[in-house]
Amino acid sequence: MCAMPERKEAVLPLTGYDREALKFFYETMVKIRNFELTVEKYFFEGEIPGFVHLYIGEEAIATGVMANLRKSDYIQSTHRGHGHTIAKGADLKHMMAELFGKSTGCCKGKGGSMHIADFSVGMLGANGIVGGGFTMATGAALAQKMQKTDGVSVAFFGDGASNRGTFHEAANMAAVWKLPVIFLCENNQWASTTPYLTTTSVADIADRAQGYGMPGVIVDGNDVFAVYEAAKDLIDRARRGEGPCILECKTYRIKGHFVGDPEMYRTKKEVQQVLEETDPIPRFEKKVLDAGVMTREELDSIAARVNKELNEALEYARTSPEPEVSALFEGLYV
Amino acid sequence: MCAMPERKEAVLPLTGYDREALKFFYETMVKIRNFELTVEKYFFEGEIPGFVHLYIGEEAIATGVMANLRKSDYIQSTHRGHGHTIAKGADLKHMMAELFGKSTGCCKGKGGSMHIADFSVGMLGANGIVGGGFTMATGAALAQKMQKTDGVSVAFFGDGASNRGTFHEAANMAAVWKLPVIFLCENNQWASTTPYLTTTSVADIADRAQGYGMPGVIVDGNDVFAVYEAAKDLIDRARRGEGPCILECKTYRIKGHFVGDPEMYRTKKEVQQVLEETDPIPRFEKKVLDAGVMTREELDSIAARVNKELNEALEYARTSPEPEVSALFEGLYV
Amino acid sequence: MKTITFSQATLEAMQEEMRRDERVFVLGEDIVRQGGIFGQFKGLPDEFGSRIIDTPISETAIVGASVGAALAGMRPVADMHFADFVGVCFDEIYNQMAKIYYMFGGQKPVSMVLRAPDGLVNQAAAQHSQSVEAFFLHIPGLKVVIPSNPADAKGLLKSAIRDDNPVLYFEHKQLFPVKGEVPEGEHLVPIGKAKVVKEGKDVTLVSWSMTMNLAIKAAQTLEKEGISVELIDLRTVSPLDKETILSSVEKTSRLAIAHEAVKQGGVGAEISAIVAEEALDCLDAPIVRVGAPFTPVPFARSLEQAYRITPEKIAAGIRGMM
Amino acid sequence: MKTITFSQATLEAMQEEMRRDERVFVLGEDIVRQGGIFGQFKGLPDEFGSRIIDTPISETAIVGASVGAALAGMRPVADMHFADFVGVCFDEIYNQMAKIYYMFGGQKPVSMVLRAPDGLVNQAAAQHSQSVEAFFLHIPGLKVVIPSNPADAKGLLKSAIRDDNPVLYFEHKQLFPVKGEVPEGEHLVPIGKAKVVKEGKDVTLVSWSMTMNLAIKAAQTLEKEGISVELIDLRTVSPLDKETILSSVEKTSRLAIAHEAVKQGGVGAEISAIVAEEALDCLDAPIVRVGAPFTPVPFARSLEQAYRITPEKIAAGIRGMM
Ligand SMILES: Cc1ncc(C[n+]2csc(CCOP(=O)(O)OP(=O)(O)O)c2C)c(N)n1
Ligand SMILES: Cc1ncc(C[n+]2csc(CCOP(=O)(O)OP(=O)(O)O)c2C)c(N)n1
Ligand SMILES: [Mg+2]
Ligand SMILES: [Mg+2]
Repeated sequence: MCAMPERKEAVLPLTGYDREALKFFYETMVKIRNFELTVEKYFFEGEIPGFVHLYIGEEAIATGVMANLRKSDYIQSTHRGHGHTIAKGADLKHMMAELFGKSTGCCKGKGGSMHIADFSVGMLGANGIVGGGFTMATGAALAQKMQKTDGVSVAFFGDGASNRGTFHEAANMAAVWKLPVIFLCENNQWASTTPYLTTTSVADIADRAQGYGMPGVIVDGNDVFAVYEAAKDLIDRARRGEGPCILECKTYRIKGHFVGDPEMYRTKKEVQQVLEETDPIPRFEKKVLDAGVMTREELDSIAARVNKELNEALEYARTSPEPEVSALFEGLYV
Repeated sequence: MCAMPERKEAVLPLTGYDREALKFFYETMVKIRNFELTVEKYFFEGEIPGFVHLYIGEEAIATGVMANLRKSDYIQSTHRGHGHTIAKGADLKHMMAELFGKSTGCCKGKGGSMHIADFSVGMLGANGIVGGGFTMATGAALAQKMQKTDGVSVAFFGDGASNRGTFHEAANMAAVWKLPVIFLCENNQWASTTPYLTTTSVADIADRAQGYGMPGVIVDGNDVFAVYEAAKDLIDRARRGEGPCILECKTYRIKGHFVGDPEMYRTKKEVQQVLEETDPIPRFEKKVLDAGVMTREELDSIAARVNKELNEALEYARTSPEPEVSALFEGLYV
Repeated sequence: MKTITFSQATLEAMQEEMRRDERVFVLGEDIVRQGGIFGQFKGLPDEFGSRIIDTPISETAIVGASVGAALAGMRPVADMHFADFVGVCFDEIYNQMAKIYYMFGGQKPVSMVLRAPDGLVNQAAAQHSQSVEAFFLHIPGLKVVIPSNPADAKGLLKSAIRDDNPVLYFEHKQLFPVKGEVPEGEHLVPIGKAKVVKEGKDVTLVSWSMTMNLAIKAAQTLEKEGISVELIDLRTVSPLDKETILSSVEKTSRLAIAHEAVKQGGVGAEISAIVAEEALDCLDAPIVRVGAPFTPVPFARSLEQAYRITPEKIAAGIRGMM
Repeated sequence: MKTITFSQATLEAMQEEMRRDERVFVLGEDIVRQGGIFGQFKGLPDEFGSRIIDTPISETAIVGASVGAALAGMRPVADMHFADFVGVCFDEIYNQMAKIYYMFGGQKPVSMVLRAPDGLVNQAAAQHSQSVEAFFLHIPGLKVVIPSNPADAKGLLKSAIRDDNPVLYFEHKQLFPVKGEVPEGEHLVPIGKAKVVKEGKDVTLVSWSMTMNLAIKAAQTLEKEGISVELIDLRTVSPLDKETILSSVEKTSRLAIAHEAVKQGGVGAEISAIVAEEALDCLDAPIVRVGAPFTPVPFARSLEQAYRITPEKIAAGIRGMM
């Protein structure tokens, strides 16, 4: 049984961060936020179909984790996968086109939001099956180990997904084989309409790590610095061959479960309050401005650049053609 | 999160046990042992077909647990289910006939060893699917709770089965709903040909209880007194509505995984040594004789009675007819 | 008769059966606060309190626990959220729920219903759009029902809950808001009986679930062209009512089958094979199956449209037989 | 040619492919110390060391991890112990392994093989005796192969390992000890092609796996009675080689199909339906399917014997067509 690291919050002084990291944090979080707001708008306008789950409010997690990953590392995402895909470095144009169901999408319009994937940046897929990613990430990590790389795989999962049997099988297997996989819990307090404590037998999902002899660490998931630092330790540990872990990021699902959710199970006030107190983007801005490590102008110019990229992606998606009917019959087998 | 009971061994003085309990312990253990030896013999003689897994060496567990159960309580068994079935009070005649594939068997010859069941004594079935019983026992316990009885359900499982996802889903569900289910681990060190530590990420499976906020207790599974006492506490607790638990009984699989197993993965010596040191039946005999709570004559007369019953069962099984072919098409639907 | 939605019809069935038999209870995800992902359980918690239970995201345990509860004397109705998730609990359905009664020599039936919303809706794509009834046709011990309209939705659900055997109840997601007439008072539809929805003399068209409604449209088009279609709503996939189909084919001499699921290995294959085995002499034309192409369900509108069965595709299939 | 057992043939296939391609590795339960539950992996650990991996009893993770490893560039061969356990990992097969290539727009195929010993053996009863290939016929994206003899066992396994698509490989437990001739040197059997094992003119008999051997016996009996049987070994269940079957039926005008699985919803239904759709005019007799009755596999000898397909049952089915 390994020693359990302490539960984490950020400790590094902001001045200890290099400027590229700070820029990556802000740019990525704003990119995700504005991407999602755009998606929401075009969903309501009837241009984006299907079931769409937004990552709004949880941007610090994908950002803080992915800042530690290489392109060659792998991630397995969830049904709420846009943020992970963006942070892993996918091209917004092909992402947006996918959500619009266009032939230029990263999955040629065959996948859509719940099945977005970009293997070119190591993003091995969103998943319509909650808890479907645990075992696949474990397998990718097995491959990394067998191939003698120091690559890692990250399995993102929700508090709700933590109750799927796949979690247990993957965690045990990864622990026995000391695989470089990070089980990355985004505990956003809700599984669809259900508060997670009503269906989950432990308050801290990271506690389940003990049952596999692996470290379980908890961080404030709305603090990108805290996420970054905790993920860094655990990812470095995995790269050194010391095995898997659970990193639980505490956050909150700001938007409805899916776009269009009537949200009859909670009050607007509850959400508003959480948003005001914990929104990771203003928190980041305040911190870096207070610490004097970035300026308002810098932040604004990053946001402006992001919005330009986003507008181009939107334009690309909207003007791209739908797939030809012939594509239906193509690509079933190699 | 509940308080974790200490790890247990027997503490009650033997003089604290009533005579009926002592007799039940000995009679049940001997009955299982001799039943299994008979089954082994007739398997090798070609009269018992199918896949057969013997409970030899693990008798103290079923016995110590079942001494705390009522007929109306439920158990879910495993592929190694004869011992559980006997200890729960099933009729040996119908059991033996089932193993011989006769129409007078408790499953009319349709089940066999891996699918033996006797609902009349609350034995809800052996299972050819390792780990298949966790969720069903949880459901039976849900029924007991909804029916407002103080009944309990026991899910027997092996060290190997502890790595099935069903364990996790059932444990979480039972914990969230505080169901009266005992997850009863028979850690016999082996999962078929595989030493359990090579595929299981914790040395003590009871440690996994922490991930569900339930007690996890470990006992010497070859000491019927220790099993009885630990099970008593936990079963009483469940009856009081205080929820599920894991009880891990450490034991050893004396025989091959199935009858006919060439056992190329371990030495005869290793087995012999364990047997000499830990066989639950001689251990029981020595203890009660040393303590003067039973006499040699008593023990012998119990064994004689058991053997008589067993011979009758054997005779019954051997002389019973095979099912009529027409039975094939009967009993698919009510 | 009153006109209500399919969703309301299932709700009435639940209410009536839960009032009738207090062993009936409901478990599934997002039932209590949302009334089920499609609102099909709305209001039940108010009347039935703790008999309506929200579960963890643990489909394996949902089905396994339902089996266990049934063995212990309850009559669970489990909700599968989306039928696509049956893979997650397939062993529990296939090796436990379906086999326990037979394999244990008839000691106790597994009296439970597994409800599973299936089919295409809103471009939900590969993992939320599937029709999976064919898997269960091949599993002895299960009953499988699949209504196409509100009246049958109510009558079959009530029969399913009362049936002592395990029943899979597939409800098409597109049907939930569809309105139709439902008889007042006690209304039961027998499991195992197909229904001749409309008599005809030139061709027998067998369908079920949402596709039945497309088949009705196809038949209307064909009537105008002078082709008289006998329409059969299968209603129960297993046990399959071959008598009704065979006697229709004896009359019409032609058979077409339309279903939303992938054609290869679909229920249409079994129906076709039964007729090719037992009534080949009656046939004046090849047996036509209209089913989905052999691909996962694609996301893009253009592709999903090309993928899905339509009245036109059904009509075209039948025209080709005449 | 040399004569080896089916089990040895699969072993040779594994050795040759593992030497050829170091991305190939094996994972499953009880492989390292026992060489697989039927000894079919015996000796591999000596040569390939850490490329032969014992897993926990976690079929879901075995398949899921295989998919993930394939996506990360390996070529796993996973062992399912008993085919009956596919229910445990059905979602991983059905919603992940089968769909990933298509659903993600062709970014990366899932290059893996899932080996699953199936069928009746030693009165193993309801949960260890099943033939489950029909489920996978209905799942687009999978290839499904099912050899009936040592030569095909080797050739199909080698082809499966080299195939970039996910392949299910069903191997009948009764076949493992069966001996047969296997060509020396590189021997590949193409996936997707059925084989005319013996030409005949009165009736086409399609079968596969263990049952193929019973079909051969049935054909010998029938020949003596003057009925000339064309025997087709399906070899691949999906994609199904309908051309070979259709052209045989065009010649013989009669079709029978024999398989060990439950008849209702079995692969026989699809074959029958294809012929009833595309070659009805050729048929001079009803299409006969010989498959297991609609019950779980019973344990008792008398019942299992009544349950199982035999050469006599196949012959009787064909006599009834003439
Ligand atoms: C196996 C499975 N069960 C149920 C669902 C339906 N479903 C989709 S998302 C969701 C809630 C997931 O909650 P969580 O894991 O906490 O992720 P979050 O949505 O909060 O990000 C549910 C129940 C599903 N898609 N797959
Ligand atoms: C789902 C499933 N996987 C694998 C098997 C094959 N199998 C039967 S028993 C067994 C070992 C079980 O080990 P354990 O749970 O420790 O029980 P024990 O046999 O030691 O009593 C295995 C792998 C099975 N029957 N079911
Ligand atoms: Mg959540
Ligand atoms: Mg064991």
